[in-house]
Amino acid sequence: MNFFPNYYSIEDIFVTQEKVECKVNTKLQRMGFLDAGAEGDDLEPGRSINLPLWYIKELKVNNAYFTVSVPDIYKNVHKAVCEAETTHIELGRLHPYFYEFGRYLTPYDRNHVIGRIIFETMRQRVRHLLDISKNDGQMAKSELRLDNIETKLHEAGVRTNTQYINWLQMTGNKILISELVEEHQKKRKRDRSDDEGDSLPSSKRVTL
Amino acid sequence: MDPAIIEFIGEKCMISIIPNFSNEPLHLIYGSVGPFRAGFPVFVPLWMATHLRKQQKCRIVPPEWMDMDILEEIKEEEKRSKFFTKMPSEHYMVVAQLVMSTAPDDVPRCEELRTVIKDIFDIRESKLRTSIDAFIKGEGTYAKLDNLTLLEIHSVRPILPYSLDHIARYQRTATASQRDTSMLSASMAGSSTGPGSNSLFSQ
Amino acid sequence: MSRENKLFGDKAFELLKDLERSSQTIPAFDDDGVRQVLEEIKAIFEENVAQASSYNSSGDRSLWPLLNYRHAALQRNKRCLLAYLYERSKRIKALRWEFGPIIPGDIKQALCEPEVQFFNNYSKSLAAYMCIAGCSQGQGIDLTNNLRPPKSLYIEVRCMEDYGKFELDDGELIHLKKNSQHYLPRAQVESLVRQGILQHIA
Amino acid sequence: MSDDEITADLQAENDVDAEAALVNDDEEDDDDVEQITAQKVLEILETAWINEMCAPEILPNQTDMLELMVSQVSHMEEQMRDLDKNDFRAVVHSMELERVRYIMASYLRCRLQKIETFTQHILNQEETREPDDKRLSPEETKFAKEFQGHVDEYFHKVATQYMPNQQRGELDQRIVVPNLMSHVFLKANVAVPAVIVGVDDEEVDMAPGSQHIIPYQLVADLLQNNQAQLI
Repeated sequence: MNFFPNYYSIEDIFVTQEKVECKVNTKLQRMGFLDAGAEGDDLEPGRSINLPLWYIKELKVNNAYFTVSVPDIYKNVHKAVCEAETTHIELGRLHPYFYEFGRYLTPYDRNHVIGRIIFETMRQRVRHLLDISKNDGQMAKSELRLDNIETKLHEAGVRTNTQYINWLQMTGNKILISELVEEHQKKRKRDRSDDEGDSLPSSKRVTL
Repeated sequence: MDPAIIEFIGEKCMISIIPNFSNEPLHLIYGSVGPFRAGFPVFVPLWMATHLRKQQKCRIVPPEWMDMDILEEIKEEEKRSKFFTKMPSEHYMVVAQLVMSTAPDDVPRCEELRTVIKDIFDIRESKLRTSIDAFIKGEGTYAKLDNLTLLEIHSVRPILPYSLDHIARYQRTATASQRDTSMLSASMAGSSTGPGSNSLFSQ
Repeated sequence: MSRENKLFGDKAFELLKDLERSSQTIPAFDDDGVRQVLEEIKAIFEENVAQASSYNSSGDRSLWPLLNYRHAALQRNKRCLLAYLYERSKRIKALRWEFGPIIPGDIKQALCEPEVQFFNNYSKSLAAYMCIAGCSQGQGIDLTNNLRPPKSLYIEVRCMEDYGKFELDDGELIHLKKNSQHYLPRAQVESLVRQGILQHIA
Repeated sequence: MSDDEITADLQAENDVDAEAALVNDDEEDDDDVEQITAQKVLEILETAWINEMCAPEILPNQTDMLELMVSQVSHMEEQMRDLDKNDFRAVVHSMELERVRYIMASYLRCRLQKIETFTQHILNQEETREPDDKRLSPEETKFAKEFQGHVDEYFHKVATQYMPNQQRGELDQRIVVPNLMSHVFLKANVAVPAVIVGVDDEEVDMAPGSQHIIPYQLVADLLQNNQAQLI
């Protein structure tokens, strides 16, 4: 649960699947397949292409082949960060992995602002996260304005709050059916009613 | 950790009961309790008190602090103070919750008490969130949390420790890339609060 | 820019995405997907070996960036595939804790043969560990029980299905009939509640 | 057996405990025999349990304490056997035993979870440790090795045997390690002077009973010598 990506982290694999815009610096033989608009086998200098982060992160920052163009989303929140007005930003809409994506791009940012921006943004929004975790489930996802990391933190916070409320009402102490068993029972029930549904004429299925 | 575990830990607290039976002392692993003499108060662990009460083998004597005047005063003090005041019991919420739900008849003004205790918890919890905000904006990664009870600390778990982990992670990234040039650190909001705001958590 | 460009690793990523998206206990092992990823790994590797040897003999560095890219793609494929297996191994372990040593047939069908083997091995090691855990005298502690802090010795339960006879530690025989209610020792019926045969009502 | 006798037996048992009859069993020399009460054993286990739940890494095992407690529990069960199960004393003793069993089960589960998550890392570390400093119990070590074997076998059969050119470095890259810098809540048991609390070597004196949130690694050694505990 604690975020500390390792080799098998699905979260980190998702982040590194994201594409980054890069400028081709030099003719790259037989790499034309990376450019959908390429005419020949080779990748031509001056072209702009999208490359996955899992490749970019293996390259040296000053490699001779590609120049990484840092996306504008980070520059665009710069002002809000300086004014400490970040809680209203829909981070998730800017980028689903605003923080982690930014973290990977930090070394490529010649202005050295991205690292500072993600750091400051997180700092400014913890209060918001704590607050919205208190009113569980009442807000639509978009209203929460969260990126992926924040969503996970928020879900954990909501869980804490729900457990606390259940505890106050003394309803949290029962032994429960195991989650997997319950899911399995439901699925079996669903499968059974699906089978029955299939045997009915389609006109009757509407009412089911 | 979850409230049930915090309750379990809090159930070790000793509380006074008045049994309606007599018995020799019991030698529990955790220590001896008793002897029990009908009509005379005796201290037992909270888990035992609630059990005996459910079996109607005793009355529970609410701890001294479960009293409207005392709690009203605590509540006012908590509102006045910038810091967290020391609670009469490390597990005040657990004790109150268990005693009042198992033995409401043993507690005078039970409903009023319930409200004021909930108020105290809410005041402290919201103070905690405000302090966290100030502390995090003050660049802290370490803070003192004196006088907070386990259940109160739990209310910000796991968001607080996890957020701090993330912040530290991004701070490392930022510092690594920013060692030479800095375009905006001086103008960055929050950094001017400077260190030292972590003392907000206690005197 | 078109989405057609072939960047490698897409199939491997899809494996993982499908698994992550599934809320099911464990989705069927994607035999075909795994085979495709392994083939891609093999193809990349062989091409790289061929080109690397021509680079070695001619000293022509012009294919170096391509080799590099493909090497990264190969590593990416491995990572996605192993993460897929790792995540599945976690879910298989959860089956042991939640269903016990015998898993329902339809769930077992979702596992491939090495996974069934993994489940059995894990189950065996866990059982052996629990037998001796905490003491060398052979009275173990059942770690799949005592999951929640105990509140009372007895609990009120309702029976959810016709289970039949159930013998308590003291030899008393209980008849568990659908919708019947009982007051039973918590420690002895915890696993029946977890299995959904009994419901804890108070 | 009459109720009186059982009470007496339990009492006797505990009186002996109070005079410290539970003995640390890995010491041969009589002079080194460490004496400890059942109550103390339970306290140690309880602290170890909470520390284990809150710490990111696996902590030193408490096999000795567990063994003492398991035999204490079965001893008490034995003595209660003939007591009417609705007897007031039987009920209270059983309730306490259930609490003790829960602590032990939860504690061992928590360790097992860490062992399964960080298997290779933990095994590697154990190898560098002297016999007296091993963190895993022999049973845990056996389980860890078997578990690593099962995972490796599964991976091998399905995938890695078909993967060309596996390199040593790749295997190392796959080792899952805990984040020792993750933040934890800590309570000081005694006065601890000059604890480094930040990367910039800032120091703080911890007063007894004071509570803190701090990166685990900075206070890990305070747990080992019981100067502080996690909460």
